Amino acid sequence: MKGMLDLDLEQILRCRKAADLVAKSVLAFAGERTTVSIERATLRLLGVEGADDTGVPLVNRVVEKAIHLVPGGIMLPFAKAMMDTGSNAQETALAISNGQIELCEDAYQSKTVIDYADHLAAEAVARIHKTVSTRNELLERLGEGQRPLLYVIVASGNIFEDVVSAKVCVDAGAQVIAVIRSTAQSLLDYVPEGTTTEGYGGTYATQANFRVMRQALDEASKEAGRYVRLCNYASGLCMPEMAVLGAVERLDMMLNDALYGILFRDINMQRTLTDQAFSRLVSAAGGIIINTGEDNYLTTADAVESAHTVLASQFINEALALRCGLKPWQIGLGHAMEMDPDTEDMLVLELAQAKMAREIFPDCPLKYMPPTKHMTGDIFKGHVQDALFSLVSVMSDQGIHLLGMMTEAMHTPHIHDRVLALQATRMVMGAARHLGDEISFVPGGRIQKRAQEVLAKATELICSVADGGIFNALEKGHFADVSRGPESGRGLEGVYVKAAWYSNPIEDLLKKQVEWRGASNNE
Amino acid sequence: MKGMLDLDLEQILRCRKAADLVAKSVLAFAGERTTVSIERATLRLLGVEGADDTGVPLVNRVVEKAIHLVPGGIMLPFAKAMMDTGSNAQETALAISNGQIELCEDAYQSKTVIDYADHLAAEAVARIHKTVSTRNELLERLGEGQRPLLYVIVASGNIFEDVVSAKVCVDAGAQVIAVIRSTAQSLLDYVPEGTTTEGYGGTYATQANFRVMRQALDEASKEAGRYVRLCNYASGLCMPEMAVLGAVERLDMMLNDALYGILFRDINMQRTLTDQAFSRLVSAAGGIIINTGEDNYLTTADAVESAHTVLASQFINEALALRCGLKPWQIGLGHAMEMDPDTEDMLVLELAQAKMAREIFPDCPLKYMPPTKHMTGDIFKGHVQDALFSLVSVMSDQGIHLLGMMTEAMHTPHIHDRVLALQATRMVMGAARHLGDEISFVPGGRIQKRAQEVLAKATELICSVADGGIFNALEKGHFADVSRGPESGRGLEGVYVKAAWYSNPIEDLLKKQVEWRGASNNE
Amino acid sequence: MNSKQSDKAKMAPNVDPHAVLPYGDTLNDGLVQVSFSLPVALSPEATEAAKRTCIQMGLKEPSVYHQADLGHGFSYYIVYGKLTKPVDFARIVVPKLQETVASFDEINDRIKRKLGRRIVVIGACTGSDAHTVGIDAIMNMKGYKGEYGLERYPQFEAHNLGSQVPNEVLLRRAIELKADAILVSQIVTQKDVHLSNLAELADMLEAQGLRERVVLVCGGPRINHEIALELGYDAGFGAGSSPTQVASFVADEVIRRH
Amino acid sequence: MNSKQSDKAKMAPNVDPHAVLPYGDTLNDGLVQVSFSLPVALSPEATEAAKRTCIQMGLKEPSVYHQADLGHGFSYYIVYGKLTKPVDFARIVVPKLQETVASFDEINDRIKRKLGRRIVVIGACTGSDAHTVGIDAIMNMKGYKGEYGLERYPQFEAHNLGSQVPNEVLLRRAIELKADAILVSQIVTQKDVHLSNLAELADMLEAQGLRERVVLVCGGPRINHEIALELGYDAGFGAGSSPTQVASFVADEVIRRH
Ligand code: B12
Ligand code: B12
Ligand SMILES: Cc1ncc(COP(=O)(O)O)c(C=O)c1O
Ligand SMILES: Cc1ncc(COP(=O)(O)O)c(C=O)c1O
Repeated sequence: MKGMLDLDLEQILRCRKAADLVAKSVLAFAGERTTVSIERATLRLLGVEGADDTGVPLVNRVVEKAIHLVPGGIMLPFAKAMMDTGSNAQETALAISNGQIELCEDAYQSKTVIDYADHLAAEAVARIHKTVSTRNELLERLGEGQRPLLYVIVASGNIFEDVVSAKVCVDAGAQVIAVIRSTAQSLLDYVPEGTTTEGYGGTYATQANFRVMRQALDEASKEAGRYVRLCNYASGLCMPEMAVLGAVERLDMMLNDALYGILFRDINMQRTLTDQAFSRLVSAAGGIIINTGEDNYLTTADAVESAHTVLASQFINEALALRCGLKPWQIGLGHAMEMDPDTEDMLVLELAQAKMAREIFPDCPLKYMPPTKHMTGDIFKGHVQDALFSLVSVMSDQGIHLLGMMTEAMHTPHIHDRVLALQATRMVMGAARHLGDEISFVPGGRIQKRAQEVLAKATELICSVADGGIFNALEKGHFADVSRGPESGRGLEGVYVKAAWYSNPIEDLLKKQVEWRGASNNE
Repeated sequence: MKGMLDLDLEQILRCRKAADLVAKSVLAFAGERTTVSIERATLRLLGVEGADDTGVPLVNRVVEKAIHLVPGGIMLPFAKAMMDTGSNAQETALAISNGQIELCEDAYQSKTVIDYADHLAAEAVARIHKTVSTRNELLERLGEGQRPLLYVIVASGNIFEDVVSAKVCVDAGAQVIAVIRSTAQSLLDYVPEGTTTEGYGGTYATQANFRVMRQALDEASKEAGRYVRLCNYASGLCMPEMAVLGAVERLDMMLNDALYGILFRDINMQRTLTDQAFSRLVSAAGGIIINTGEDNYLTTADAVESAHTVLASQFINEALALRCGLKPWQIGLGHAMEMDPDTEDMLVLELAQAKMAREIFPDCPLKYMPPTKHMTGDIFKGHVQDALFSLVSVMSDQGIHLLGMMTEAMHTPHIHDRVLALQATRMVMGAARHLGDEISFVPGGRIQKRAQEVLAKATELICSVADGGIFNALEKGHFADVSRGPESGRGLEGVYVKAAWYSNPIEDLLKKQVEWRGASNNE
Repeated sequence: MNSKQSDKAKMAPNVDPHAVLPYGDTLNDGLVQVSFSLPVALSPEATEAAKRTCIQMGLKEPSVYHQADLGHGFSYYIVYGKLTKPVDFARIVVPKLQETVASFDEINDRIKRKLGRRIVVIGACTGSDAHTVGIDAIMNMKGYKGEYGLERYPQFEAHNLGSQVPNEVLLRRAIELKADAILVSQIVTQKDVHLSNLAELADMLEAQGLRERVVLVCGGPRINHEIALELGYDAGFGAGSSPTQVASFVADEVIRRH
Repeated sequence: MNSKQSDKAKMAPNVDPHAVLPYGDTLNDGLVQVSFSLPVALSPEATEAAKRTCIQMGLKEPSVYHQADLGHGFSYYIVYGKLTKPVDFARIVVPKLQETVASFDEINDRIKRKLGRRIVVIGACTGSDAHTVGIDAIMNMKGYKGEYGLERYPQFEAHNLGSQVPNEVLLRRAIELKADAILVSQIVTQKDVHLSNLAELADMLEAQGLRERVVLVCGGPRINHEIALELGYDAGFGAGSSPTQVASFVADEVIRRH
């Protein structure tokens, strides 16, 4: 179908093919590796929780103690230990952590261990499935309201204050609550434990905090008569573990994008691309919508000049997601309205781009991000910038709408900042509900031309990435005007090339259940 | 040319014909009458200024003393007195006011008096022409910036504070400064004198205040490098005098609409329709843009249901203006965005209507009024309502844009309220500068249908007004949901049926100079 | 003005009712947003003056997040700061209309039963005020937000004099009509013109010896019950008031006095 | 943040420099806009509490123009009131960077002439802060708002370590490179984390005995020169700072110390 923008369908096809090549080689690379976090995530899937008395999570203790076993995968040795001691995963992990037992290599060849591990894998996967069916029931029963889903963040640092804020937001119409993480958490190579009441620029993501907020939102959902989604981050050095915690604690949405970590957190690309493959597999099974981070590129690069880098990256993220088994409805590709609002015809250009993303990825929800970079201390101006954003969003039929805050340039939002934002957004979206249906774009005009131009430049870029490979593209600074080398950044020490006998039955089972198309390098 | 809205051109023609019938009969009615204010205005055109020691304006004193001469017109007797005493208009008025001389009836037949009066008339008209050419020179030299003209009000009650505010506004981009009048002024049957520093909800309109502000804006124009227009009100019981003061003090724009006075100030319709004919004649000669008040209807009537009453009234005001000699570029027809912002598709409906007005009156500047009725104490919400208004305005190519204030529901604006409004408006208009050019409306869609429906209802209404006459329509409450009888309201006592010998040489001369089509009842 | 009113008792978790402070994102953080202009041009000293202005207001650590020169010797500021002086919420007592708002039918019924005749009500927007939408909302047939106005009540004889009615005229008509209640609307409030207008009417009524007999009610966006009492009125109705609220009060009060 | 700065002297007509008050539409009306939430549900008492909160701030006649229940025991208010306590503007003195901002060419020229060698500058966004846009604006080739960054200056040897740099690493590299100046960026300010980060670096430098030798500069949207001095820095640059401002200061200061 020819869309409103008269885009070149052949070009789009070319982009998809190139992106798929990129994704294939990334997944081939990842398939040959595992990471400490993937192994810890596997333990978490088996049910290991909590920390020792020094605050170090048990899963970290276990993996540290058995670091030599990482290339072969932790699961079989761990399963063997469980069998041997007749204890459950938690007890086993404790025992290992205490030094009471040690994991050993001889598990890999044992048929009984493998069978037992398969059984544990089935249980783990069943646990994920249970959250999926709970969510589906709730969604069925309650619905979740009109699109775009209104998404707001809470971030006081204190999970209990966050709960209060979240409930206030739900009353005001929020459909997704995201708990932003504390500034440094993505660089931690462990997941903190317990509920937390202190954070900087966000609240720590912990399993306990997930539970607290999930329960609060379930209550709020009931009161509001609509299912409210919970969002957090499967990113940073613990990306795979976060994905697991999300899946088991019934989070509904997770920001998940290795490219973001590479470019904006200086996380090593080998590490996080490997982690991401596992994470997306888990999220695919968990029915989680992932959100990617292309929107962020426009905070460091110019939004007018670099619009095509966002599109190119979306193609790549789409391909990576599809190959990991995510369905299009689970792929919330990030984009953003980040042009200087004083740019003449800013709204014309943004509308073109937003509509373009919509036409190119018709089955993805798309996560549309509000102005951030050009927000200032002038809250009145900012509130209008956000209103224009809401307008473009509803006119271009976005799926997930992250609410802009007039106080963006100052602080993580105050309680009424969110309410005012929700009220304004709902007003604008209501007022313009069918505006998008009532207009068409002048053929060959500024809007069509802008979209066509961005697509053309994206095609060029993505073909060059397909040629040179993603590592090369990242080194060249093609995205976000940031350059990163394959050996640079944090976490490389946690990457291991898999041994020939590497085994991870949970991963294998998950791959069977979703349409995984990543492992094979000779497709 | 078929517009974007696919309006029925035949219907528009029918409206124009009906409106012209209405206008013709109004002007025939007015042509048979004069009012105390018309006579006072005539004296002002002769150069009479100032007040006596009790504060009563000289022109009022003169007309009171010679009230028996009003049916014949004050000018010939006054001219005779000038001739007899050999003094100028001001001295003559003083002498009359002091009781030193009395005006008498024998002037009407005197050829010398008539000749002298014609000479005085020529001088008076020349005075008006001089302001016109000064304005034209300034406009030529400085320009006045992009359309829509950004129009803001000042209204502190104190003309000197208003000057400060006005200059701040000009810095922030204002192109028109309107000084709002104190609450009760329109009900005064005289024009206060001198500069004023106290007012309620506005600043008194006085000749001295006009001068102070005109001078301030001339300075500001020079600094800004663009001509800044000054606006005030030719309305209320002194409508004709205000029009004269506007013309001689080089105001550029005046709110002028008898219907407004009738409906919202309870001014008698016979009085103000008669006054209006004279006022528009003066404004036509003075190169003044008049603004009409249909926008106000939507503050008392529902904006969705009564949109057609605005359109019907615009047709009538257009016809009345054209017949009084105003050129289309001088006719700022009022309309407004007054729907409840929480109405679904409010923006769709408003865009339809704004565009409709634009297509139907392509050569009139149109005065577009911001949300007022549904503004609340929530300044953040209000700021967004105003932003949507700016968007519709620029998308639909309006001519005069009255800035909405976030504090509309509270107070006449504070100094920064206007600056914030100007900044937001300029941002929105810049961002959407060519948006209107880039879209077309879906044939048969909500936008086209809304415009067509409003036009159809307006056609019906205006045809019924043409049948029954305007007095009847006003009595029936067709406009603004307000009903007024022909004998009710203030100021009827100041209306006089003209005697057969009525004479007003200035009026006659002005009529010759503009394309006046009002007097003749047998056209 | 959102008038969804919850009961006084309800508070956020862990609040000390004797020491309530503004809330930003953490209990007792005291965060407040402030904006204003200063009549001085923007300069580092002006920014400092803006901060000190906030310190005068008892705000700790004022952050000037936005500042702009407005030209001609003015500058504008948006500041956030932390208020440290709490309010003793538990001790606040507010005079309230005691009415229980009855429905259209209940009110008519009550008047019929307890008074046995129609209540004569006269209303106007007084002085030079021409804002009739408010008084119309309360009195006109079509009413407001889905509720009928007093004219539609069979048990009210309602006279709406409209706008710009001098106090003298209102009083004269009230006497002529033997009004049980006078409803006054005042919308324009600049320089507190509404207060003097309202006070004048109350005085005139008193002077006529009618104050006891006539229920005197005022309304408008800047009116509240407390102000009304201070001005010598029996009740005051603010923004968002509804016809039934007014009808309930007037009916009960007229009945009470008979 | 509009940084059009006029000179201190400029004032609106008739202002008393010893008693400056906020300006709404009339000199000395003292009008201020305030908004905040209270951790109590909306009720007449809560509205009264909002008023009293404003009275605590020294605002006369606070008008609550908007109030909304936020649910869960919170309510929100928009209030206008009149401040009566003026600020003595004439007596305000603000510490300022004494630099006269020179141009790209002037600065290079000055360094060449007066120092005779390149100035080594090292910059980073420290701690867990990953916001590089600010430091990049000052240091990177492409610069900011049309001005080149330090890397483009032939007379600067600029090293930008990027984001999330621990203070230890920054200090170590500064010693290795014999840096003349250290530029630190801090953007995340929640719970005042920037202040402790910056203070720590100053202390470490002092402990190393390098404080005299190295010009220490910080920047970020919540930094200003005054805060920087308090923290033991030589200069602080706030929102909207430009590369030439920084280059000017650093060049002059390094030259001065040699
Ligand atoms: C509509 C309107 C007009 C219309 C009025 C039409 C009409 N026939 O009423 C027109 C266009 C004519 C107009 C003109 C002017 N207006 Co006007 N207008 C408004 C506006 C936009 C809405 C008012 C309204 O209708 N509200 C809706 C009604 C339902 O609410 P309400 O009045 O509060 O009434 C409710 C309650 O208060 C209560 N209530 C009210 N009265 C009573 C009485 C009783 C007995 C009871 C029980 C209850 C009650 O119940 C009602 C229902 O809940 C306001 C701005 C705003 N958004 O508030 C400005 C506003 C009121 N106007 C204002 C001004 C200054 C003027 C002018 C003086 C401007 C000028 N200089 O020309 C003129 C002159 C009017 C005059 N002589 O009084 C200012 C007043 C500033 C101030 N605080 O003093 C305002 C606030 C706008 C502004 N920011 O400048 N206006
Ligand atoms: C861009 C951005 C990001 C980007 C950063 C990309 C990058 N590589 O820099 C991304 C998307 C990665 C990001 C992430 C986060 N961000 Co951020 N981000 C912003 C944003 C939108 C703009 C900042 C910016 O680039 N400004 C433009 C530059 C040019 O201005 P500047 O930094 O002030 O720099 C100027 C001056 O200050 C000065 N200057 C600055 N540094 C220096 C140094 C020296 C030596 C000198 C002389 C001068 C100088 O000169 C510069 C030029 O004039 C702001 C909101 C806003 N609009 O301000 C939020 C904001 C800073 N981020 C915030 C937060 C909380 C985060 C996160 C922690 C959120 C989370 N939990 O995930 C993360 C984590 C980041 C981390 N670990 O630090 C908060 C901080 C709240 C607070 N006050 O503490 C803000 C204010 C948003 C908000 N309201 O919540 N962010
Ligand atoms: C895709 C993506 N991942 C992660 C993050 C940040 O989270 P963290 O640094 O806590 O991983 C962001 C922030 O906006 C993001 O967009
Ligand atoms: C057309 C028109 N005339 C007059 C006025 C009000 O002015 P006054 O009552 O001072 O005549 C308005 C107010 O908005 C108006 O729209």
